[in-house]
Amino acid sequence: MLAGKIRKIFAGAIIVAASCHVQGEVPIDKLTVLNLPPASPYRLYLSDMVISHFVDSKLMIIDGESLNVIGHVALGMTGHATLTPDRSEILVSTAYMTKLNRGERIGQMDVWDATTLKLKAEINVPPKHSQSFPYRGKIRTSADGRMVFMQNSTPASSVTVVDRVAGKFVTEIATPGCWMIYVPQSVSDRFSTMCGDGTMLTVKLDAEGKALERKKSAKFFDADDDALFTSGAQADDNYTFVSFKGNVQTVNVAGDAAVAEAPWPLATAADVKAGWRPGGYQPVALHEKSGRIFVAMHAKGKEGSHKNPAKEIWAFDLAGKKRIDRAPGHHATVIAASRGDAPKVFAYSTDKSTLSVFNATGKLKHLKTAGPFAEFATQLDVQ
Amino acid sequence: MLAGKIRKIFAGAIIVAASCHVQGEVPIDKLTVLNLPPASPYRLYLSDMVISHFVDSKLMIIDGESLNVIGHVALGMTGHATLTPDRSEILVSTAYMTKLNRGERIGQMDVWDATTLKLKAEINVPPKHSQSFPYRGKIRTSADGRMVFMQNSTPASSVTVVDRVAGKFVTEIATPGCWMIYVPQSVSDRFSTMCGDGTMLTVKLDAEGKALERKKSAKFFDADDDALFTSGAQADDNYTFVSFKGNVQTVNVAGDAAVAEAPWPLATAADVKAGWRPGGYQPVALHEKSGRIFVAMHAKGKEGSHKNPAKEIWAFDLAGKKRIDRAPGHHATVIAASRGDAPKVFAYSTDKSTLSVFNATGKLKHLKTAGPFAEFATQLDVQ
Amino acid sequence: MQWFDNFFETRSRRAAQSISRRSAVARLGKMLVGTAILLPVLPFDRVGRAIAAEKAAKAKDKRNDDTACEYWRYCALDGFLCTCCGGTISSCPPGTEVSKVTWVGTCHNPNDGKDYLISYNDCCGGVTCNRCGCNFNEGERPGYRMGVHNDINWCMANSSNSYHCTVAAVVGTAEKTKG
Amino acid sequence: MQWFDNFFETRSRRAAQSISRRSAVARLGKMLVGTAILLPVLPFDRVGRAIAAEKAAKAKDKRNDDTACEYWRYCALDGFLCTCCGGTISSCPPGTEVSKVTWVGTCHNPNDGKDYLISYNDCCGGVTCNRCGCNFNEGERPGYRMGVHNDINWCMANSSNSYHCTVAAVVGTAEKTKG
Repeated sequence: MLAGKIRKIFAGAIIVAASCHVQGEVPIDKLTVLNLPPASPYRLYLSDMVISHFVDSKLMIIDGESLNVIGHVALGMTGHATLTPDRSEILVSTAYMTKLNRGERIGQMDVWDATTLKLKAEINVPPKHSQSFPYRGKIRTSADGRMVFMQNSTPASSVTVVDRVAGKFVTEIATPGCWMIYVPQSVSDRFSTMCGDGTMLTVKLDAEGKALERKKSAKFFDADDDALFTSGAQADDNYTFVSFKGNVQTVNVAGDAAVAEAPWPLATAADVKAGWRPGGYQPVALHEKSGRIFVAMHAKGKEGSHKNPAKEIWAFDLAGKKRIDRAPGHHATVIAASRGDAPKVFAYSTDKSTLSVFNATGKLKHLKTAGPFAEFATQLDVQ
Repeated sequence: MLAGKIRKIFAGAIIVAASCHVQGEVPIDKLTVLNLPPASPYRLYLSDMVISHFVDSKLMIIDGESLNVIGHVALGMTGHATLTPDRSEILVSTAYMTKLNRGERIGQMDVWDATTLKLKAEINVPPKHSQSFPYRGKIRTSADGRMVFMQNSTPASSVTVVDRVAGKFVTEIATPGCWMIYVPQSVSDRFSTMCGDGTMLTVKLDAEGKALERKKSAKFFDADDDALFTSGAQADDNYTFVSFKGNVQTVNVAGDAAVAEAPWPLATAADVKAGWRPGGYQPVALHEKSGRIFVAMHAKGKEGSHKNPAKEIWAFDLAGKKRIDRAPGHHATVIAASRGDAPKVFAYSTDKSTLSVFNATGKLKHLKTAGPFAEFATQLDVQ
Repeated sequence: MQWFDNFFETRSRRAAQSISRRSAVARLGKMLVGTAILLPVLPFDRVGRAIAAEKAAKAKDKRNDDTACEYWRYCALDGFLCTCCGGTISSCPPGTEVSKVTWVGTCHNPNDGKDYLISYNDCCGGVTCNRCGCNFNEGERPGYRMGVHNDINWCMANSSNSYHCTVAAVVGTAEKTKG
Repeated sequence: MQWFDNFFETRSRRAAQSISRRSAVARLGKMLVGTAILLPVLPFDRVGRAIAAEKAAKAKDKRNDDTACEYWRYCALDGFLCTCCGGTISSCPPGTEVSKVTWVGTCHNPNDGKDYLISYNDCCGGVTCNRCGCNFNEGERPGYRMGVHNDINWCMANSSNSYHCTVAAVVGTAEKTKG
């Protein structure tokens, strides 16, 4: 558009602002729009609800090595985002009011190209998506990427199923008393959800995506005495959760009904006495290859402290059920880990709006902290 | 709705949360929605563009004595607000995108009841309103309140005319090279606008509100050498403006063409040497009864400093063209004064988000400073 | 709305006391009561203790100041106080509407020693007030216990989903059992 | 977009130099050029002066750092830097589009001593970036001089009016006259 001259249209007149020959050292620029570069394993996706203007929530895409912001995606009103299994698309469960905060509420799944960050598709769904903090599990795809599951709340809980391949809404499945979506990786025809009665509900779907069968697990936690955080860390068919009081609970969601392993404590008796507990919005991350989980821990915990920022990040050997490392917490409320070799752990602080990076190849080694990022972010995903 | 019990509908179940008899000292509350109390002369209307989320701009209504916030009005996307002459309505020039930041742009004038703060009417207009900082003069009514004038920018400048009585858009009047709306009080059939060639353009309207006649004033300022701030202080048919370099310019807008008085300097030669200049978004306020203007002044002024916050507020006798008072500036960028007896001067700081109040019955006497108010406010109107 | 977290520290609270699990109210999870702060007799000879006493007195006053997070009725509130936004303790600001769904807490009134059921109704419509944000998470649970979940917009069921601020209305007294 | 004001102080600038009033460019109002900061020879024996020199050196570096407000091309920019938002000095971040209307400044390049015309195009669409806000008002005038007005959204003419960030593209060299 611009090659030596600019056309400026205002006041009804066209003004040629500059049509000079270049005699300096700096060449004339061609204005372009970038695509995202090929993703590193450390690309980060930070979801910001923007509490004070939640009609205008957003996803920030950050390079996890330089901590440079490399792009944004508009999330609409309290939108929730997830990546497709192949990382080619960003799927957003959201709504728009035709007149900002009144008028008609349009429910939809927005499909964004993960390279151009252009809108690829808008799929109409019932306007019921959960207007809540972004958490992993508010929107997820099946392992094969075909079905998309979106958490609703009216406040009655239900799950919207979208067929991404067909590009259309399939069904709404009632999930009373249950919350958040957990998908296995070995099968694509089901999802599970965590229930207030201490169980998981697994919903098996038919070929079209409609509910075929519903099975509850045995009761494995007590929401009154020691509630589970709903944000879990996934490895294949297993989700590892932590509880308010500091127990670890791994649940397999591949079967017709979910199966929970026996819980084990994060903290020693002395730690418990000092009140060490997990806390935050995304309190646990997992590095599959090394079999470790990383947990945001605060001291002096008590009823109501479960969203307190981390004083330390503790690392555990998941198989050995043993703490193997502890590092400063950098006020983290959201923990994430990269995949594969040379893992990094990312610790975001909702209070401070800062992002801290740790080398996690061996012991956690703090590399850098930068910010501010986002106004009120509660979910961090890694490429 | 609530009288001893609460119905909570979620998860498909109705839960009666509380149906106990009250045995304590505190009676059961009835939930209600308030109206605004009768207005004092010190009621304030603060317009906040909210730069980082300007789709969601807002008007705050503040009691200028207690500095309590008493209500809000949603301004939509970079909306501009004005009060009707009888103060019964708040008129907003704004737009809505059907999908927040994409889709169709709907241009309209929202009419809000100034007591209930409920939306009374929405009048469709061309989607051209100026997406810019709130300033007095972006929307104004004729003296009789019938016609409403809204500043457009595409970026070509024009004025939309709405007939508030008929409740409909009337016409769009091209105002190339001119900006902001100034209305006389003695006649209702015209508005003036300030032009980049150093003149005012006056547009006379027919009975329907359509342009009948256009007349330019003589040139009275130089936008290159000493530009006028467009935010002026009004007394009847006169607007008093200040210039970037510190001159006062009063313009009468009642005639077929505007007539400017001779300018006079705010600053003495010594003041000029110290660089004292007016600054901010609404740099001048006027108290008609006492014939004083109040100006936000900063020192060490230079080209580009014209939005610097005030180091001092200076008071001048308008007839005598003489400084009569100076007070600390409280970082003000926006100055307003109440009407009638017992005047107060209000000084808002866009940088600090604070509001300072001065008793202005005699010499300016600082009463209080409170905040934060708003994210990025640039316009303050008084009841 | 109930979603402010970690913005404000929880202070001056004693251990949670729960409502009988058998009652319907128990479904709402563990409820908290406010704190009875014992004021020391002012020892005028010790500056340090006098300051401590002043602080305690100040804290006590806030329990009866409905624009302070420490106000007794706010023991389970998470949001913007309507008392800072043009409303009152039980009235929504002009131009908003009362939320159709809500969540309930149990707070101890230090003035009469009784526990009250408090309905935290959001006021909905227009812009978000964004003033006097308060946060308490005691008794809060994830969304599988929706009635005590606070990371969600409780204006979700209104015609306008905009959240403005939260009131704290007394809706009854609570039958208390030792937790 | 050109609307940040008073967030950042204007520093290290010399007096404005204007383009010939007779040229079309003069319609854009008075343009500014950046600053040539003269670095003192480092006096190693004086700590104070060494610190001053360090500061000057740091300031000089920023004139070639396109993520700093002091970067030479930003002498008349008011908005969020695209270089902090996933773009470059002349490229919009992914998913946005170049604004159809714009305003132009004249900046002095300290590296070759020449003045360049810089087009401050906004990148439009999506959310506002809200990072690296910079503000300079030299040469700015009210809306009756729209081409140099900075209190307005320059994405106003695009299909999406959302403002994301601003680039600073060289579009030519400026013929300079003494102001």
